[in-house]
Amino acid sequence: MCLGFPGKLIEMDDFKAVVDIDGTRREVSLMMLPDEVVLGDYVMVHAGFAIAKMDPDEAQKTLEALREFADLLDEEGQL
Amino acid sequence: MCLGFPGKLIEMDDFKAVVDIDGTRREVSLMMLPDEVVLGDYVMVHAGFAIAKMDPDEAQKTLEALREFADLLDEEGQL
Amino acid sequence: MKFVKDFRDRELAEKLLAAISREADTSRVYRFMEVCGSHTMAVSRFGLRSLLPKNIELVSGPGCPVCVTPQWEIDAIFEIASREDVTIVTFGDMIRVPGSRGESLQKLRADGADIRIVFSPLDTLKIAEETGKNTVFIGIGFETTAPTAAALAKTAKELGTANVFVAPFCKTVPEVMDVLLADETLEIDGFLCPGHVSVVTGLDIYKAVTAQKRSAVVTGFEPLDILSSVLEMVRQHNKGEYEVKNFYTRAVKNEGNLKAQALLKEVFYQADTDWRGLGRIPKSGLRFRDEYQSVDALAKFGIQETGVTDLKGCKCGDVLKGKMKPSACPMFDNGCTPQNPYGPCMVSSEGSCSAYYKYER
Amino acid sequence: MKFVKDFRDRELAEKLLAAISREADTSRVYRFMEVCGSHTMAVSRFGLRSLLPKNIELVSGPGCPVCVTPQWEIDAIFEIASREDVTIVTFGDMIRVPGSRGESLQKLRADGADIRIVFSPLDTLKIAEETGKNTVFIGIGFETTAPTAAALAKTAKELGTANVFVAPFCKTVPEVMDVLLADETLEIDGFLCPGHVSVVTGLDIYKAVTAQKRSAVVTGFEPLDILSSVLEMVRQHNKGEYEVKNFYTRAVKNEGNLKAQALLKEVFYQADTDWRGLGRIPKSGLRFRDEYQSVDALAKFGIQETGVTDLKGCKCGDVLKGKMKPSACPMFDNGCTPQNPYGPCMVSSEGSCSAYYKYER
Amino acid sequence: MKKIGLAEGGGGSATNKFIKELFISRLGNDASEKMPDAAHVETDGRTAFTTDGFVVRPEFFPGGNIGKLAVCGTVNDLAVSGAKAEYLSLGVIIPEGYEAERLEKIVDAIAETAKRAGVKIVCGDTKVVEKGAVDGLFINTAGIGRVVNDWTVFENIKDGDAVILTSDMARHGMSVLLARGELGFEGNIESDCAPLNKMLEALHEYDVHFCRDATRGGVAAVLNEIADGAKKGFLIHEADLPLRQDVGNLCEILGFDPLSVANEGLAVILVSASDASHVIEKLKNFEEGRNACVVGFVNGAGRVILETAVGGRRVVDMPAGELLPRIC
Amino acid sequence: MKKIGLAEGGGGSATNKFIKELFISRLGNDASEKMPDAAHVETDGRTAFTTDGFVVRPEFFPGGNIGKLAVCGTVNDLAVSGAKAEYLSLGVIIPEGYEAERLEKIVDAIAETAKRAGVKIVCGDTKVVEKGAVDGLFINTAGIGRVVNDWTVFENIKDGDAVILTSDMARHGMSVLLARGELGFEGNIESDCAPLNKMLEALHEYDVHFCRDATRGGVAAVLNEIADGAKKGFLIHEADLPLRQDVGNLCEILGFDPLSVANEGLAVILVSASDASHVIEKLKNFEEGRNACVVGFVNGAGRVILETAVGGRRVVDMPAGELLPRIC
Ligand code: SF4
Ligand code: SF4
Ligand SMILES: [Mg+2]
Ligand SMILES: [Mg+2]
Ligand SMILES: [Mg+2]
Ligand SMILES: [Mg+2]
Ligand SMILES: [Mg+2]
Ligand SMILES: [Mg+2]
Ligand SMILES: [Mg+2]
Ligand SMILES: [Mg+2]
Ligand SMILES: [Mg+2]
Ligand SMILES: [Mg+2]
Repeated sequence: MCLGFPGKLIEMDDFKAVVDIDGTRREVSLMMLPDEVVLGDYVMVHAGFAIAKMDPDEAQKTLEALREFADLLDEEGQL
Repeated sequence: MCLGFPGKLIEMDDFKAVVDIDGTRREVSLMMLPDEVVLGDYVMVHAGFAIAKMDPDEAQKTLEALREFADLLDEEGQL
Repeated sequence: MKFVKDFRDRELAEKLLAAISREADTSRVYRFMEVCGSHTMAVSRFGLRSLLPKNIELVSGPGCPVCVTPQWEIDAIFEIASREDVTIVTFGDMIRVPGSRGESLQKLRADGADIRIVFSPLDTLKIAEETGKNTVFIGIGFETTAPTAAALAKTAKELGTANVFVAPFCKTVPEVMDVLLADETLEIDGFLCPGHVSVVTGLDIYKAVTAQKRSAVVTGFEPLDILSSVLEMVRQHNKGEYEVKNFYTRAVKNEGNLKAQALLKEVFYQADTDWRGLGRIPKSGLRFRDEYQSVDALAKFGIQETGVTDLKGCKCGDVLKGKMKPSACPMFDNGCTPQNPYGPCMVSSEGSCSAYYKYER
Repeated sequence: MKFVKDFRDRELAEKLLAAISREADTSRVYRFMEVCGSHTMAVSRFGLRSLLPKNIELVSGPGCPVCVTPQWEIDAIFEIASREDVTIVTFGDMIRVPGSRGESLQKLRADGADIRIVFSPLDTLKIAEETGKNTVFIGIGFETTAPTAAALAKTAKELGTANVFVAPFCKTVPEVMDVLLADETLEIDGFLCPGHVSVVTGLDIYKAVTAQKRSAVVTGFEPLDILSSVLEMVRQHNKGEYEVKNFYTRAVKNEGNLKAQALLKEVFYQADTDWRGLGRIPKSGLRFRDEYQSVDALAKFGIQETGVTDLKGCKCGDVLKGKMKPSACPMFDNGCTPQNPYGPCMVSSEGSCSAYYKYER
Repeated sequence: MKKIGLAEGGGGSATNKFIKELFISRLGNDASEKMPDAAHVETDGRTAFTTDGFVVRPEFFPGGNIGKLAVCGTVNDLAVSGAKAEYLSLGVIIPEGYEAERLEKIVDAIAETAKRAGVKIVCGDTKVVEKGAVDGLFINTAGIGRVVNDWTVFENIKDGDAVILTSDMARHGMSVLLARGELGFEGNIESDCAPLNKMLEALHEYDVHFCRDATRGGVAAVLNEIADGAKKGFLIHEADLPLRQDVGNLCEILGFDPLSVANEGLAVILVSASDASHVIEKLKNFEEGRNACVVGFVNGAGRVILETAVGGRRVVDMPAGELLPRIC
Repeated sequence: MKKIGLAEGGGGSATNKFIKELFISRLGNDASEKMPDAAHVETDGRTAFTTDGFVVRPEFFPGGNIGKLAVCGTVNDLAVSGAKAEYLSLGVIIPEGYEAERLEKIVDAIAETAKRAGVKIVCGDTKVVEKGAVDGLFINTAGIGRVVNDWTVFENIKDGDAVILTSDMARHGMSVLLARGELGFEGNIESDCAPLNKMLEALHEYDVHFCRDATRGGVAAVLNEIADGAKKGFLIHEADLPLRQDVGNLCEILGFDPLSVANEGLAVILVSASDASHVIEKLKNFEEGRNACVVGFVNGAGRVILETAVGGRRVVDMPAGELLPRIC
């Protein structure tokens, strides 16, 4: 449906930005991005548009939940 | 100045003709040709135009004159 | 890639799989649908199907835009592409899609049609300027991609560019989900809901699912996203409690992307449209509002809707509804292969049939 | 070829040569000019110079159209050729002619200019129809070729073709002969008069020659034509009796080709024009009459006569007047070769310098 | 700015001058200097013979150009077949109007790469074609060399053989994709384009069962060709696949499988599992082999199976043709 | 009407299928069937190696097509160098959208000509390039063969050596010119395109001093190359030059010197005057040599001199490049 990738904002004006993905760069349009962003933020890019600001805290929370769940499994000795 | 070649008329209408040169053919324009011609006649072709009807009698006369002249030289023993 | 690598952790994946195995009731079958083709691709690419217990079936849904685009729209694209004065701009996905007479953009290009593959719809503007020809962007996709086509249309209109057009063939997810849910023969227990569509739409559109006692988990495209979502769905079913969950909070907000939603509303209206295999679905397609006539490829090239005339023998409809596995189609690997696709599900590399062919055959 | 083969008879040629040797007065030098470049080529190609007695010199005259076209006309052609919307149609002869900055149609073509080589000016019409671009035929030549350019102009005008133009750079023989004859330093005893120009003009134009006690023999391009004409000129000089002779009666009539003459008059008027090396010669060029403005490339592209600015160091002027042998030019084979011509006499393969380079060096 | 014209292709003095000044002066050697119709060289016993055409656009890309590629491609085809690359032919098709300086740079790269590979370019041909007939340079090279061992025999492949990749994957294809600029990405990916012959010649002390370079179609194509030809299967481990992070990311963004992307300095080598570590050690002595590693093993089945990073399994199929960037 | 697409060049299954079905099935032999990176063939001692690119337009012309030409050109270059032509490589560059049937005809011609010449096509390469990158097919062949004698040594040429042309001149160039149709002429001139190797191999019993085929630039180019390389001169007799009447006429009409027009089945052979008649006799045993004749002799001067039909003498210079039809 929609391939996307998280790119780091490394250049920006009001309408467009350049994102970096570990050394590869592309211009993206910001016209559809609802969130405030600053250089260094990550955005989800689809078809040349930033469609969402990526939320590192949420990513962290999700991962931590997974890890806690795994630890729980370990403790329960269920693996 | 002006390369030309004698081509034999093998097809013809009022404006253009096809000439044959020992098996090679080309369309030529007749719009500049002042002479009456029939199929089988030879025309001098320059840049795609028939510019003159070739006169076989004159060619013959010229050659005969040359040959007579040569015979004369032979007779005179001057060669 | 940041936000990606961590979600491919093998150890965590194995633990999730163990939990799924343990929690799944071996006396029953769980059938979950990946609504989104990119989920189908991810499942295949990471070999997740081979890891899941046999009684958990993942079936591919209607989320490959190329797959659900009806034949007449595809033929219309080819007709436009065949015009001398036209440049077609498209995503790579469309290149091999076969038309009703075996043609494709790939073949038309070989015949001389001017066809450009882009990463972004906005790239159309530069191409149009360079060629000076009528430049037609093929707008396919769902709510994630549709705003990017809308953005192109809006920009072209504002710039007053005279030679940029958009073919408005985008579709919307809620309406097709409604159709699936309305089908009483549909045996789907839950839906892996499309992460990037949800970035735009938000979560409300999935309420109808849980109302029907089916699970709905919005999630990302990495193994941990998918596996944790499967586990969640197994649990919901085991408990008999259904709730829309957002497992992709790093990207998806509850309300979605309001700016993108507004853009869609500004440029498009919801029209009844045809879906390959699913028929005509009310209000399921995005067509240009009157104000956008000047960039509408349908208006420019006088394209008439000719209705659904699907490919004979192709079981895409059943495949898309999750009623049939691709390998059960009589043409699968037998007149229909990724190299020589007969039906569109075999064309897009995320099409159900293609994914099955490549990774599961 | 009929009308050709017989005139290459080796035995007869040898007899003519013997007669020339015998009749030529060894105490004096006979200098005859081939007015026509095709005569120069024929002399070279058949190696006739190597067969004639040393005291009979054949010098090349102004009859290579490429050679006498002034620099500004050549530069004007290149300027037109460099335009994006133009196709240049030309005889092969023009392709290597160097401009004042070293460019040539060959180089412009390599840079992307659309340049077509044709056998007939009329071929321009088909090319213009195919490309749709402004299609400019480069009209160079003398009275033989000028009517063919006139025919193209007339046909294009009558057809109402909007994109066919002719650059009117043709020249006329009588006027340049007058200039040569008026030069008191000119040491030419007789003229081999151009056979095919004479087909059009007839014989009257050579009266001025014999009036000056120089011989004038109109002749063809085969060895026997040329050798018999040389013999005739030797004889006229030995006798001191000068008379215009037609040794090309198989093609040339006394009055010439009246139809072609009429065509020339209808389309062109005689204008003062510039000759490379010879300067401006009154009424020596053919420019379009007002009725032909619509096909006149000079009008279409606003070409201005910029006057004679000849190539520094090139002795073409003296070569053309028969005052200097090509090999006497300091640049000959020293910065000027057929592969890399500096002056135009080296460009056309019938140019005096090129012919010398290829066959006599 | 000097440009090549049709005269340079006409077969006369302009052609000879052009060939002598632009090519022979850079590539010349005893066999080619007098421009004979055919070069005469010394060979002995079995000879390897191969050819490839090079049409890459753009002609210059990070890590190389079409000239370097033309030497590497043919040298590598000789080397992976088990031969010592010795002599190359060079055919160049040039559009009228091509910049001489650009051509010189390409011929310089050819000369430099041939020198690095230790091969001689002993015969050649140039054709200049009319403007519009072609959009740039095409190069063909053919090569001959002495067969040391035959590494092309499917029958030598045994179950349990280790699969070695001599380099990380997909750099050439992604470098050229970036250089084309069409998709709007910029990056720092250099092609892996390199002559592998010196490195591969060092392996003749081992019992190499099979070798092939993974060019068009990538590693996936080579493995499938072998599976098809040898009626064998492979189990490959995704976690072991050498792949630079930026290269892998770009593949992912565009929806490419890096296994299907072209390389120009990567050979797939099959050796017995017991020889694998020695071979790897040897490969790592060479700059071109510093990322060499074992990525999997031959097994009896007829398919190429990938164990993914999370432990799942999937089929790696023969790439179907042109790689198409996906968005959906 | 089937057309070739980019997928056929992508290096995956479509490419393999295309190569197997269109090429290998027509050209196949032991060395090529398994499509190894390089073919391994038997050679012995000195080997001749040559390459040529073929870009002729139109691709089909009376007497042949680009495929036939591609085999003849390389086979002849091997043969005139004094070698026995044995193996050929085949590189084809195909524009996207090319008609499969047309390609099949060309490959059929390649197969047929290779068979006639007794050579094997043991390795090949195809590239499909984007529509618009090229206006038709380009072919490259390289060839190897066993050196029997070295006929490329300028030093072997002696004053007094007879100059033999194995065929009448200028047919290929004029045939293609007619086939292009651009100048509006029609005619019945067939290219002389033919493999000369069988005929030339029969000459190894004689002491051939030098041999070269007169392709681009014609006989004039070859004689001037020899004059230049050997520091010798030639006296050639126009009256003895083999030239078909229609070919000669067309040259004359367009202002070409037939000595400068391309041939594809004509070799220039230098032998001692005493061997000349035997060599001619041998050549006349072959269809391709039925018009063979002595046209002149080597002398000490450094130029190529033509004695014209009327007994005059002129220099035959190196052709300057592209042949341009003249009108004036
Ligand atoms: S296998 Fe092919 S024909 Fe069958 S459903 Fe899939 S796409 Fe349609
Ligand atoms: S040799 Fe060259 S520079 Fe000298 S007169 Fe002739 S054309 Fe001019
Ligand atoms: Mg999505
Ligand atoms: Mg004349
Ligand atoms: Mg040769
Ligand atoms: Mg190869
Ligand atoms: Mg290769
Ligand atoms: Mg060659
Ligand atoms: Mg290879
Ligand atoms: Mg060769
Ligand atoms: Mg050759
Ligand atoms: Mg190859």
